[in-house]
Amino acid sequence: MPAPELLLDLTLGALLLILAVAALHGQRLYTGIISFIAFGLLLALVWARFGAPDLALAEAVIGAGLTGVLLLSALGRSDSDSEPAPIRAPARMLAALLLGVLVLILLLRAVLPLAQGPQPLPALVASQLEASGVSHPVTAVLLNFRAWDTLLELLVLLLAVLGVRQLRPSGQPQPGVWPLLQAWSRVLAPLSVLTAGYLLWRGSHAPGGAFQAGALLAAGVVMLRLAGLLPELRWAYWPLRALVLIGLALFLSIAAAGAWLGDGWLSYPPGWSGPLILLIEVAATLSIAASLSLLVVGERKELER
Amino acid sequence: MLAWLSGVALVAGAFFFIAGTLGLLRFPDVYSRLHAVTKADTLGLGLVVLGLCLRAPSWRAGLLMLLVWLLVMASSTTACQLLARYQRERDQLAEEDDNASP
Amino acid sequence: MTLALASLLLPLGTALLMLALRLRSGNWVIVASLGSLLCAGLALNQVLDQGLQTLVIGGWRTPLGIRFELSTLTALLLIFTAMTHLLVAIYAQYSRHSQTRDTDYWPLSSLLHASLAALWLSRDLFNWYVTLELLGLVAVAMIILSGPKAYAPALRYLLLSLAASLCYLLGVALLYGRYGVLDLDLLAQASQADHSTRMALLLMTVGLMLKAALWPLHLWLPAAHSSAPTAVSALLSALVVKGPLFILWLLWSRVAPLEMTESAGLLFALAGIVALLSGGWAALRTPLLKRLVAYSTVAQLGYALLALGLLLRWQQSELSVALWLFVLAHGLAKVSMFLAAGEMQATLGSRRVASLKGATQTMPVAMFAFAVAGGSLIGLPPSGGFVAKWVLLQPLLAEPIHWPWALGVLIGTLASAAYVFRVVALSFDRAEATPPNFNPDPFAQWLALLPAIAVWGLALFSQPLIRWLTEASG
Amino acid sequence: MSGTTFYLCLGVVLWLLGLHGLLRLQQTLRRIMAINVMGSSTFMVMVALASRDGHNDPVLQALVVTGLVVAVSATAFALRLAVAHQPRRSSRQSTREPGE
Repeated sequence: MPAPELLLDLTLGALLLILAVAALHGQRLYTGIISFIAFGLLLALVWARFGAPDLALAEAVIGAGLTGVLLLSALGRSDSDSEPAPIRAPARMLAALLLGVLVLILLLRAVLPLAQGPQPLPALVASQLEASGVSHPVTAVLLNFRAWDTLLELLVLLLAVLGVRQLRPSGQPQPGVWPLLQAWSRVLAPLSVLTAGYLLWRGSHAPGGAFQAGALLAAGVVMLRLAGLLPELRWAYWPLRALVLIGLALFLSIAAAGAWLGDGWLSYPPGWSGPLILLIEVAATLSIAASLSLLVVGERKELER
Repeated sequence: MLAWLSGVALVAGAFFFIAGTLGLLRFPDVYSRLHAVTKADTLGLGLVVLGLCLRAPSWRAGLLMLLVWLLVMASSTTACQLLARYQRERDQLAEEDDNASP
Repeated sequence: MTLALASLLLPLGTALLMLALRLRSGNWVIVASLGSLLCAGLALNQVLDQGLQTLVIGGWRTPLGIRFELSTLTALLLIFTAMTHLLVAIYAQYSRHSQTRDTDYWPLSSLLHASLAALWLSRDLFNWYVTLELLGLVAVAMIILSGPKAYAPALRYLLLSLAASLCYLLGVALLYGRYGVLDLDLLAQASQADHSTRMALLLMTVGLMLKAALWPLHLWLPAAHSSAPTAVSALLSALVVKGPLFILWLLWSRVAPLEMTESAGLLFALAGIVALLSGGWAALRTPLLKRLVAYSTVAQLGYALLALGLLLRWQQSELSVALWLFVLAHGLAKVSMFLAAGEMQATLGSRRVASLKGATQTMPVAMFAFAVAGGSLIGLPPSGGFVAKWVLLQPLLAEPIHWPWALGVLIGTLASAAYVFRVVALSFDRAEATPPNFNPDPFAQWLALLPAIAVWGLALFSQPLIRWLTEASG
Repeated sequence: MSGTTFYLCLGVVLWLLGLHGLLRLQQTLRRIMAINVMGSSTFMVMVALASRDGHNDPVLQALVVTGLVVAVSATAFALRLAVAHQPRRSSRQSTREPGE
């Protein structure tokens, strides 16, 4: 292993540790949240360093972007910035430390042998990639080999939206809108649509895909909404509901059609897998974008039943 | 020669980044912190992009980096202005409170 | 297999349809549950005819794809899930006191149904992680239907459930790193007793025990289950905690290497006994009715844990029959108890146990349902609970060395008898009966009685049931 | 020490840090962040495992993408629930109200 890479790893690792400690134990909650966002960004760097650009993209949009926005808005709406002082009994701290070290040793003993282990799946994926209809292996796993996971994942997203819908309103007034923000979001929103489309299209043969594209679109929608350029996102508005549900509905109908008319549950007819996967991805992108936007900027007033 | 130039630009960029971060940590109030962060970081990023452009394998990569720089510059300007305005509103509210309470 | 899939798809499709068209009538869910029940019954029939069935999703064989497996046990669990949903849906639609009117209860309960069906069918470790998350999210969303007072327990439940999922996920990652596969059967063939496997199983067990509220990780359950609307409490106690238990059972009885099961079995069995005692004690002491029923869930899960522990310790497959009989009997009895408790609580206008004074007079049917279901929890013959306990006790009584375990079961029985009789005895005190706030709703009370009768009917049905379960675990 | 081993260890350490935070911290937002740190470190272990012996394992990377979506949905729900759970206004808000 060449030295510069090790140096990079060590620096990244140290920074991640410091930021995680700062996020959890920093003096002020605000500082903690900012550290957490920086933690997410660095994590994206780590994924990129590991040659996982799909993850790096997703992490940067989600970990640093959407989660950060949610955390900050939660901070703005919540009560206090100060932490109730935790109990610092020395005996307890010592016991916790000992226990922590013990668990750490056990975990390390379990994890370290894994640096060499059997890996039958990558070769298998590579050999079946031809038949999957896409040429990017991660997309092939997500939407063909393990498509059932992805279908359920869309269901998880839908459930989160439904869960948020049950909450009573917290009555936060919309902050004032400034012209500069409006002007800048007018520039950024089309850019986010363009980039999302590019990511989606690219997903079939290179890193990118439905989730990253959807998250990016959602970021655009959230910004437009905050700038006051979009009307309230109401659940009662049927196109919005349709957008939230379309990914799941399309995925399910293709799966069911396969089960009753074709070769089996979730199997695509031969030769059709490429176009079908693209179709599912487009629908999923729209659903993910709509759901994430609802999760972030959906007030109860907007989610009126 | 080109490698030297790009090295100098990269080092200078890193220097401005560090200076900006120090300012963020050490300056007393929000306005001066914003000032430090946005100005120094924009300049720092510009220098880093310049340094990398000089090393870029193709025109396309260099152009993309320039685009990134432009985008970051514009959004950091917007963000800075939003933060400053928000802080001013808060300050005004606090002043009103101070006037009202005694 | 197609039938089992239909049993999964019907509620899922109904939920999507209801969300898209904003339908508010529970009749849709009742029809869907009925259809799903029918499909699950036919699926059971098919399994009995043709034996175990598997489906590789998308046509990709197992290390690459995900596998569904339909065994007799899976089919029974599908039937059980659909039946419970049907009963609770009828209650929620037609009871005057159901707090779920004009809410998103209907799509959510259908999604719960679908998530459970997906969990029962799947045999893939990572897919289970996603279904576990689904269960956790849908449970929390349903708890907060009862309004802001439920937010605190719901939030606590959500955070613990997330942490538990991450424990489980780390365990999955370790197993994948060690063996390179995610399918249950492939892991079962490959697994060896080394550090990585041990730690992975430990992490997954902690996560699953937290999600299934098995002692000592049960502390979130009473508050969360008792603050939910009545229909939701019934579903949560009867079904949701059983999902992680199913995974735990499969993991330990199939994947765990023999060297590890013996000591782990002892720990599970001891935890089961402690759960019986501490849950029973807490149920005896609590002043609130629904909390009493929730604590009784903690105690009754102790039986399942005990059966699992002894199964692992002695490698006797009859004990897994006992485990699943307990789960089925407890599920039905708990639906009945929660519905009866909710009905009495709403009619008498108080959440306290003390308000049940004289309930045999004011609400005889609901009280009868409570007592009948309680009888099954205690294990009075000839109820489903009795059959389960009988199957559990047989190997315990066979050899004198095992008698201490039988003593544990006996003490647990006494504890459950104590808390059931605490309620029943109070309700016979007709001297100063608590006057009801409203007219009692007779139909809802009869509905609450229905699962209680079903659990006693389970005993009549016990012979084929035991045979099928033996086939499934053999 | 190779990169994989390093990040495996780092992931385990971060996971414990998150767990400790979850058990010890009081504020809801901090606990949610602690859970997210746990999640990220689990993903780190998975990604480190994915890049053993030089080549990338697309299955593990796909699992992490799915896990990330699940984690973000749950986090968003938890954050909204946390906000709804404590609806009292900050001091700034309460000083504004009398003036209106």
